[in-house]
Amino acid sequence: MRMQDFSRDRLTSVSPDLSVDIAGVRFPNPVMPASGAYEVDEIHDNFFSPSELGAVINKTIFLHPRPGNPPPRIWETPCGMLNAIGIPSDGAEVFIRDKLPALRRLGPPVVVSIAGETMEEWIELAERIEATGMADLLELNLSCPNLSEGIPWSTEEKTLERVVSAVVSRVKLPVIAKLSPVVTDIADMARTAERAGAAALSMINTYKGMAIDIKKKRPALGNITGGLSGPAIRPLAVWAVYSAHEVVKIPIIGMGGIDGPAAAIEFLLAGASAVAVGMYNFIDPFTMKRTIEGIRTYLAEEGYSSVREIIGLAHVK
Amino acid sequence: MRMQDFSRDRLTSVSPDLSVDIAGVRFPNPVMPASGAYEVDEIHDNFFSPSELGAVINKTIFLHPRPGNPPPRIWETPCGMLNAIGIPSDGAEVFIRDKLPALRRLGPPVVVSIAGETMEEWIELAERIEATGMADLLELNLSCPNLSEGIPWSTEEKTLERVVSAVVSRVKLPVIAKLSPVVTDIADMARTAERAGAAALSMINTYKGMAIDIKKKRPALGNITGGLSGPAIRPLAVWAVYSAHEVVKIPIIGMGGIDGPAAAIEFLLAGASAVAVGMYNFIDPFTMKRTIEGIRTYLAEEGYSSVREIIGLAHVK
Amino acid sequence: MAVPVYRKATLVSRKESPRGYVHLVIREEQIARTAGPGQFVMVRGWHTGDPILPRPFDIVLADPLKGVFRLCIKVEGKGTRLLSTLKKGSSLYVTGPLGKSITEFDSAGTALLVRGAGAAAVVFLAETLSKLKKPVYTVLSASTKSRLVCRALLEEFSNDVFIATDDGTEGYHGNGTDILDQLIREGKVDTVYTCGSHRFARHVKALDLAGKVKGYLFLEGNMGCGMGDCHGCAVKKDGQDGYFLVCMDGPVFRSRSVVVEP
Amino acid sequence: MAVPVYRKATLVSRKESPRGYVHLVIREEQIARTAGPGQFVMVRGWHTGDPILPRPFDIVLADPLKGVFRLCIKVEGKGTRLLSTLKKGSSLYVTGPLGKSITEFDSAGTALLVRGAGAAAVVFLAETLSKLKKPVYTVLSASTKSRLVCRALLEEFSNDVFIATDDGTEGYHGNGTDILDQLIREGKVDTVYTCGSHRFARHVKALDLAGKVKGYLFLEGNMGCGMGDCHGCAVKKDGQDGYFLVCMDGPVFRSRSVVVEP
Ligand SMILES: Cc1cc2nc3c(=O)[nH]c(=O)nc-3n(C[C@H](O)[C@H](O)[C@H](O)COP(=O)(O)OP(=O)(O)OC[C@H]3O[C@@H](n4cnc5c(N)ncnc54)[C@H](O)[C@@H]3O)c2cc1C
Ligand SMILES: Cc1cc2nc3c(=O)[nH]c(=O)nc-3n(C[C@H](O)[C@H](O)[C@H](O)COP(=O)(O)OP(=O)(O)OC[C@H]3O[C@@H](n4cnc5c(N)ncnc54)[C@H](O)[C@@H]3O)c2cc1C
Ligand SMILES: Cc1cc2nc3c(=O)[nH]c(=O)nc-3n(C[C@H](O)[C@H](O)[C@H](O)COP(=O)(O)O)c2cc1C
Ligand SMILES: Cc1cc2nc3c(=O)[nH]c(=O)nc-3n(C[C@H](O)[C@H](O)[C@H](O)COP(=O)(O)O)c2cc1C
Ligand code: FES
Ligand code: FES
Repeated sequence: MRMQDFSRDRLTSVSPDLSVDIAGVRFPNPVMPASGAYEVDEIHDNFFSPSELGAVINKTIFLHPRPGNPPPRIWETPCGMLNAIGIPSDGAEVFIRDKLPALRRLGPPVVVSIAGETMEEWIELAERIEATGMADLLELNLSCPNLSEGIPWSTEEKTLERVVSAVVSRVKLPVIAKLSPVVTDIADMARTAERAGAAALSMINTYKGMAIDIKKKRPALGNITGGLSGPAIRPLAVWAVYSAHEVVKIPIIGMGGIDGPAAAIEFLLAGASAVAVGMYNFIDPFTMKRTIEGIRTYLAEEGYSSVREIIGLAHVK
Repeated sequence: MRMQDFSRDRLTSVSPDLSVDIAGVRFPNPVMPASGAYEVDEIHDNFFSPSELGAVINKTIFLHPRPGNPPPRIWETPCGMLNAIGIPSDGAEVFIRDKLPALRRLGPPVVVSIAGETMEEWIELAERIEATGMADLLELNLSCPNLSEGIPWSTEEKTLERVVSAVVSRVKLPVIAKLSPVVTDIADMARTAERAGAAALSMINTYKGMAIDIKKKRPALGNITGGLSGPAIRPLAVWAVYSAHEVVKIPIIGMGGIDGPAAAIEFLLAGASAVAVGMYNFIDPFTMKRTIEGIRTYLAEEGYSSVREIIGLAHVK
Repeated sequence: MAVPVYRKATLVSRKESPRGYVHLVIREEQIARTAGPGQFVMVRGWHTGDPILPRPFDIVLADPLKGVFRLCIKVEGKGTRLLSTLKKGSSLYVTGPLGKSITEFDSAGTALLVRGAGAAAVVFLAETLSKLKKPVYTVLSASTKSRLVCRALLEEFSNDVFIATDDGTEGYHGNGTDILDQLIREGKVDTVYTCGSHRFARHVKALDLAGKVKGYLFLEGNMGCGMGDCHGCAVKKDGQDGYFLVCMDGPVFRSRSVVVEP
Repeated sequence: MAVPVYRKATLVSRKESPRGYVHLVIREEQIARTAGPGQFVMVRGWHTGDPILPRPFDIVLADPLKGVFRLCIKVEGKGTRLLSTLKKGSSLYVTGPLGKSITEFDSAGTALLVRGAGAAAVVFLAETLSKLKKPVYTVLSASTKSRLVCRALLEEFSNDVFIATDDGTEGYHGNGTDILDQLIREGKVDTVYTCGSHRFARHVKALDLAGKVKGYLFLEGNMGCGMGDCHGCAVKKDGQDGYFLVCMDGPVFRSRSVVVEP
């Protein structure tokens, strides 16, 4: 009897700690949705409660309402999909009034994803979100490949530095810079964002790609090009995180093709402090829950007492 | 009777012409192997004859022998694979003596893929290949991501311009520049290569990526990073070709994830004048043959008399 | 509203009819119990790969007692080809019921104008209307006699089924819209649902705008998720800026509210 | 040399034994007719996706008359799990026979030192030797009695099978290499083939270098193609620079010619 009690105690004591620290904010576990790929509503609440997540996040909002792109907006590709949604947005006012309070009430830290079309918009939007007092972190989507306004903000070092430091200088909220992988060396961009004052990085947004409908002999997407996401891009995203981890000290939220615990663990070992699930939410709405549970099992089986012990462990010194 | 003869005539006359012109060299059809992913030997000859191909090509050779990278050299990823072969090479002498004559005897145009570790090597190797009189085209592999010597030659405009123009000024053979996609905007690189005198482009080589073996908690490849190929990258490669086709006049050989006729047709519609099959040769050794036949069927069904009619057709003007 | 579930379900039977269309009967009790007319499911009969996304299909009929529902799938590309080769007893992943269920049944007479796989979309509605003893007139169109889909089911639940074939191999030799117009002229129908043909959709919308009927369209669109996550399934609003999402705001739309593609 | 074919083949039977190992009998006449001991096939039981690459497996036995060959697959990861769930009658794509067939059989006595799935690699060789009336001594090792693989087949073709288990549940309680050393001391064997354990490989290589036996290793390696295209399956040469390719130069290597990983 005593033996059994003893072993039960031990089992309890080794149940691993999943919490991580992102820029001073404690995430109860390292798994969150990627912006734009998970809605918080009654439907999703019925699968599992979003309060079980490491953090919650909105689909990127702009200051002013936007309709998004004409269809077709998505197209399946091998182990991935292209999207050219174009970020339809209700604008800041509606978001702050209707959506943000609902996110706030869930429990996990709230990351608010924003994007500006001009430098002034970035600043105004950041300030307005901060003023609500309902956000824990601000994510700057510097990397959407579907905007007709030109190349993403984070594909050019000077522009990246300018927008990050402008926002950082105006708000006290920790700022996450979400980077585009469509660059020659993303580690340079990670370093630039850190230098400009970003408190964390989200890596990566989608890769620019396209498909052609060979029946119609035209680009498959209404917007011609789109962003590639899904398991297809995982090896590229893991490398992006790994290479950034070598040069920055700020925490990284890793994403790109995570479809379950094994993929999430790859990112953690590569140096991500947390991970986000995008496209795979569409395929299996339980992906994030499975991922949290699977990370816990992996840590227990491999004898770790905290997920923090495996962050960056794959780096060859 | 006459009616029948007549219709047979018509059928014959609409059997589509598959030949294309790459820098003044006639390819009997637009399908060739990608460098490093198909060997010409008795084994392969037994599947189908390499003389049926649009062109043949060797695995990139260097001037001097090289052993290649330590294993593991390959790792499977979703709809793709990473490789860090490191281009083992017998060196120019053995290649010219043993392998090149065998390629030459097959019939289709011979593309010789070369790479240099220094500017001098590029030039010496190009001159030695030209001197054999057995090559129709020279492909410069400016883009291998697995060399420890530094970043690929084609990820920096000045370097790319320097090496292409140096080779072009020394040889009469038409030069194909094989570009790396690991850049912010590959269309810039395509333009640079054209300006430097390249007679054609091969697009694209593999994307830099990595995987982590979560059992060993270490990078899965001996070389840490590798190049991603396979259907996973196809949407990125199609975009690369499409965007280059908008800015250059020289022909493009398109590749990246071609697994059969539909994928090949995507590249042709995007602006490639020929296509190359890499990784999929490993999975289905008949891929190139299936692709040639499938392109012919598509053209016939869609009512085209030559494959040249569909090159670049998807461009929205 | 019935909240959707995501479940591993079992294929209990499959049948091809006509050629190129497979009817799958799937056991998943909760979906069978809660589905309503107009709703759909997302189905995946493969693991991650190529194809990777689930595919949307209308629920043809649901049997809450037996715990099964039926799909009718036209074999088109990769995904439907794989689904069509599944054997009895196979597992598939299903999410549903999705989309808004049709809840207004107060029409005096309803016409269902359908073609091809579009016929699958309206069977559930026909059944519901027939249970409510509401008159249902179906115009079932196809290129030729052997391509008529869900004919027996529609005959079971409709007061009348009018066949129209492009080649005249059965029924009216010509356009199904002619029959619809005739039904309207006869005063039999004040409400029309259509699915499966852009031409039909344009025609119904014109009737709707002209105030001759209440017109409804079953819309499609490339879907990633079927539940509002991806914003992929956009359809342009008519008369105002912006887009509806087919999966959340539809899949059935009042015809005058949306832009019908040419 | 037999030139390999790439074919769609049929699974004619499957059996699990012991737990975690499936034996597949596959009908493909040309491979069955031309395969030799030491050769392998690349197998794919899925379409493009995840997994995508074919997987290499040794040919356990080939029956040229019946046109079938047998594999014994340890269920490890994605690919082997999918292969293990294939039902009788399923199609799979096979390329083979691949690699070099063993052609020297002039040893006075041959020992086969194997563990786990490694046992599958040597059955064909044991059969060949037994047909040639050459003495074969098999040392079959496992962690425990219930994990012994291909036991009945090896008993059929060996003069003697010695069992060694780590936990002593059957046979010798300890290391299989002890039994091998004993066989050598007794002068029964001058040639050793080993597969399935790095420890065994190191031991055999040491014996080979010491001039006590001719040692041979069945090597593995991450394979993309199995036929020399990808250069993925490299194994370091011993005593000279560079690499062999397991698929073209092997999979069976003289132990002294290659570097055995620690
Ligand atoms: C709400 C809804 C209900 C539907 N109900 C039915 C039904 O009951 N019976 C039926 O046969 N078909 C129905 N469809 C259409 C069906 O979903 C498509 O035919 C199917 O997705 C094609 O898949 P595929 O892999 O065979 O084709 P592919 O062309 O290989 O598919 C490639 C990609 O394009 C998308 N796609 C291609 N065509 C369509 C299309 N017409 N609609 C949406 N996505 C498409 C696929 O989702 C996939 O991502 C419905 C569609 C929607 C949106
Ligand atoms: C010549 C040869 C003969 C073999 N014969 C047999 C046999 O008869 N029976 C048997 O059970 N196994 C055999 N193996 C090992 C077998 O090929 C691997 O266990 C199998 O590929 C694992 O696939 P998976 O998808 O289950 O594992 P995963 O770990 O999911 O595979 C992931 C990737 O790693 C590669 N990989 C992983 N482990 C190995 C490995 N040990 N060897 C090669 N590639 C690997 C796979 O090819 C794949 O690309 C042989 C290997 C070789 C090279
Ligand atoms: C349909 C879709 C919509 C997206 N919308 C946004 C967005 O609004 N803001 C943003 O920062 N990223 C957006 N992304 C990118 C994802 O957040 C994520 O960075 C990317 O998809 C890679 O992750 P995945 O492979 O898991 O999908 C979107 C991705 C998809 C597939
Ligand atoms: C195993 C392997 C080896 C390769 N070796 C070379 C090489 O030697 N030279 C070269 O230019 N490209 C090499 N490549 C790149 C291919 O030629 C091709 O550009 C790339 O793989 C994309 O095509 P795919 O997706 O069809 O494989 C190699 C690719 C693979 C997978
Ligand atoms: S299908 Fe994803 S939002 Fe409608
Ligand atoms: S497996 Fe490709 S070369 Fe050996």
